Amino acid sequence: MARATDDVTAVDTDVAVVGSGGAGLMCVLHAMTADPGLDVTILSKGAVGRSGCTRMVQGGFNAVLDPADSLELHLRDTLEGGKYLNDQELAHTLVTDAPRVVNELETRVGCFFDRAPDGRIHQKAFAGQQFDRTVHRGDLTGIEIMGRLRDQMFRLGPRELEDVRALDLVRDADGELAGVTALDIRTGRALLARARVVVVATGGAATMYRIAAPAREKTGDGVAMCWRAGIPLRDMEMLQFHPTGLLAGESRLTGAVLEEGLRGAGAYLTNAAGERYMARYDAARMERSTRDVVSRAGYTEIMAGRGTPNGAVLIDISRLGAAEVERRFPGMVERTRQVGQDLARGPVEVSPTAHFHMGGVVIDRDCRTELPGLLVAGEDAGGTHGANRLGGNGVAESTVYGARAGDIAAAIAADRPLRTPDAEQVATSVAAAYAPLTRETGEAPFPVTGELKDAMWVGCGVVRDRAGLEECLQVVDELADRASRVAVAGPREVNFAWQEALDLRNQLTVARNVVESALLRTESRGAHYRADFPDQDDVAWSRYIVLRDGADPVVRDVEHTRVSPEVSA
Amino acid sequence: MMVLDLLLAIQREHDACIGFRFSCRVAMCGTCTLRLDGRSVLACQTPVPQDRDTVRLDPVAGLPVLRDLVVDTAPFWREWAKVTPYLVPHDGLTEPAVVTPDSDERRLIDASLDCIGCAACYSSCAVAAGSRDFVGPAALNRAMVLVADSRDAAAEQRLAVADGAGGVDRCHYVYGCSAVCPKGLDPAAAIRYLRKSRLKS
Amino acid sequence: MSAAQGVFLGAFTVVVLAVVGFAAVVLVSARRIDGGGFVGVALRRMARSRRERAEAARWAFYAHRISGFGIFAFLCLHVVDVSLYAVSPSLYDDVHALYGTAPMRVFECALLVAICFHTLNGLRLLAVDVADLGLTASLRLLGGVASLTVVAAVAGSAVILGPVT
Amino acid sequence: MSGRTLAYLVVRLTGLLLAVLVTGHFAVTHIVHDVSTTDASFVAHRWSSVLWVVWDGLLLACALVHGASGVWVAVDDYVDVRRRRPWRSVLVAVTTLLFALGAVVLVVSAARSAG
Repeated sequence: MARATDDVTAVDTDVAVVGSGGAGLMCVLHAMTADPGLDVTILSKGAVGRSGCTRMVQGGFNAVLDPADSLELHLRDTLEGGKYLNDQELAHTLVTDAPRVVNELETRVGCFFDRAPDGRIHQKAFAGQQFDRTVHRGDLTGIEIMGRLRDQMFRLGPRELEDVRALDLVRDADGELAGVTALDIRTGRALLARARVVVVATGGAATMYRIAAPAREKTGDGVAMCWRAGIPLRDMEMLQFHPTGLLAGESRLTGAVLEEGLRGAGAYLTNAAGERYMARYDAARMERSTRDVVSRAGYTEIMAGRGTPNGAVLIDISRLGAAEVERRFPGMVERTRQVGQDLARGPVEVSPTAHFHMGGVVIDRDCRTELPGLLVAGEDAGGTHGANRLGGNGVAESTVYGARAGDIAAAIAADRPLRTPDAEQVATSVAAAYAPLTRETGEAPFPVTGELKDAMWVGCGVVRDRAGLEECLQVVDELADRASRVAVAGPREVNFAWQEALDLRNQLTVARNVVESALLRTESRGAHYRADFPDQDDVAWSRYIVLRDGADPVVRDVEHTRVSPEVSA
Repeated sequence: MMVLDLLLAIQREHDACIGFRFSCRVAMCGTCTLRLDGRSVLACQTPVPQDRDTVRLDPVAGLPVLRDLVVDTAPFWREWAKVTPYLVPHDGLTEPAVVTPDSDERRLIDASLDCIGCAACYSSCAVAAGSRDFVGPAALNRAMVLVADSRDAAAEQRLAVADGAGGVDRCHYVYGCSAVCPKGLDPAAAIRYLRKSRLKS
Repeated sequence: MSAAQGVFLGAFTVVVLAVVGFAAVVLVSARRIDGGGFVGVALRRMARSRRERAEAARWAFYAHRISGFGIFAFLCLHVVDVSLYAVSPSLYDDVHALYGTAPMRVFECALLVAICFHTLNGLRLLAVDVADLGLTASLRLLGGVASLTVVAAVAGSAVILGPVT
Repeated sequence: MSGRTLAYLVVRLTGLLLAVLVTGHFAVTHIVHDVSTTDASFVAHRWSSVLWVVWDGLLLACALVHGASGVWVAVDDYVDVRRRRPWRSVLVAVTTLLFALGAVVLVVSAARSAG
């Protein structure tokens, strides 16, 4: 075991794509279409094309297709939703590329979206938008997109390293990007992918919360990797909560989203006393208020002890009649019945659930980062959504920026030589990965993960304040210390306890940045709500926070290059 | 409590390195497939039977086991790849095709989309004999979706695979596939459709 | 027992062994590969819920295969024993007398069951193809196949076994 | 039409015919008549009728084709792709031999019964 670090398999490739969700596969598709001779390697921690969250998209894909709609309107909706914290160039790129990408998905990738009665692509209404522009395939849009993208891989034939987790970006002696170290989960062997271009597209880190919606892979690997490589991150405090996550006790189903349509259809939210508490938070719109407001209201009720003994509020749509509920929300009814409740016949316990990380690596509109040769796409990147993401803009971001990353990767790969990574960096990275396995004694990673989730939920959740955040920061640091001493028994082949230990390290890195950034933003904006600074402060805080390893936080003005916010009093 | 929760509890409290896969835990990724008392199911969607003390869990059938419940899905995808599973757009497809929702084409395809590649049908297929060289229900379902698609120009090569040694003739209407599909698809009907298309061509 | 009868019984034993061997191959590979071979578990599953009844179609497949092979194997022997008629009618009578013995009559009942099931189930599979029957309808038909097989087998067996009881 | 599609049709058509031929044959020899009375004279009497000669000839041909096709498919399912050839050869040889034997016997016997 001690010799494990000497034993690193090397793979040389033109483009190494880390992650195989919507952004990752779209990147591969574009890179290999732009240059069929390109050698592209996918490193995927889970099953290729079947891990991550693009797969889990229910709602759909926002794109301007109808002549009556306009790009300006979509941009304005996106910026309004993001409370004007967005990088407007990124948001603008998103809305201008989205129609082209939908067209590509339909005519090249093979997606077959739902049709309107006239035979054209159907677009449905989604919260926060002035036009019905969400393209969808039933309420399983992600499966259609990812299934078809996965099939494109059989046409293109990139090198697929399945069950291979990327560890660290490594540089050569001159400090230039040389590739990425990785670990083959099946064999437990270390791997070094030397690459001309590295694309990071691993998805966000919302799983660091006790109640969370995303897939298990999403442990902030990409963001943590970039952080360790000294790349700046922005908007890390901006983590979106969905208001109605299922609460199912110890079951892993906890956090799974109950769709927004329920509230639209007239569901009531009540606390344990049976009171429709939304009257106290948004009397005009009640349950149909925006995600952030409804999340905050539910969280406040639960934290104030007005929730159920399980720490939940109740959603009740049964007054529509069981048959009607079953007809309109079959998937949701089944989901609740699985956990022993019944949406069609009575109230169901729900709680806000951590959903999406708006923050991430600082990129430009071509996915370039500060480090030449390193591209970041999808949820790993920050800035597109500002302080809040609109439903339907998530999968749009993944595919739009995945495609751009692929184009750019193909364009720049030829000009970048394959470099020899610094041996010491590789050895350090691999040794750190093997550390939990080589330790003789130490606690298991699972309790530490659990405590991190609890700490983040309580201290850096839907409602934050200075005292809570400071305490949370302290806990995160203590947990990081414990995490550096966890030990894992068993073989190195297919050992998921070991993988948990490595996930934990990344989650802690991202968590620390989220808390630190949340402490700095002394106002409330979008998903970030400070009980001690409950108002949005456009004078002091039309600015975004940039964090970088080993440097002090930097606060920069948001440039309103496309649209200026309507000045509010 | 779902089977997945049971596995996670075993991982936390009894055997930290037990091998099993999962990702989304809401029946969309299709990676947690296993056999509960012989039946191929998604661990995340299947309650632990409460009527007895022990249950039997096996890995997906017909695929090489890596460790415990973790299998290598490569053979499944190898078969899948045989049917040209991607759209081969015909010349001139530059705009999304106009297809009304009540057209025969859309109805046929609609019912067969949403495959999550979980391999439950493959696992449950009784043609799963020792020398499995049947392309399998999932792949044929995908083939059917594309054969029926007016945007596609490669129906002939897919029908050739369906008519080949590992094609539709290997199906004996055991209905294992249609019975276990966690998304309610009916691969047996897709196979039947391909048999019919073959007779016409 | 005449020499010809001895040869026939030897060949008959080979046929029975072949069928048993084939059945073993089918069931072992079922158990090894798709989990359908767990008899007790399968029965419990079929009793548990409607959806699990689809498991019956799997067992119908195994039964169809084994019965078909059994009939084919017996056919091979039967063609030869009937051919004795062309060689010498008395030799045919000598061997054929065995068919009237009680043990052979029991075998003939088994053959009847196999023929009934294989025929009816075969017609069911044909109906699936011709009429595009789905899982539910085909399972309903399978119920009919099973009941008809039982009725025909009981009635037929009574006739076949009548002379010896 | 490919050979495989043809085989698919043949199995189903012979199956349909056999549903009548086999059950008819079994009913006559075991149900209508007791099996102990189906001796050489019974056979002689039967094969003096053209209907039964045709019936048994069809039965022989259909049963062998249908049965051999079924076993052929079973070989595909249970034998590894590299080891199928010898099994198939045996299958084809046995079936052909039996068909030849049965056909000769039928013709010879029918001629004898008629003569």
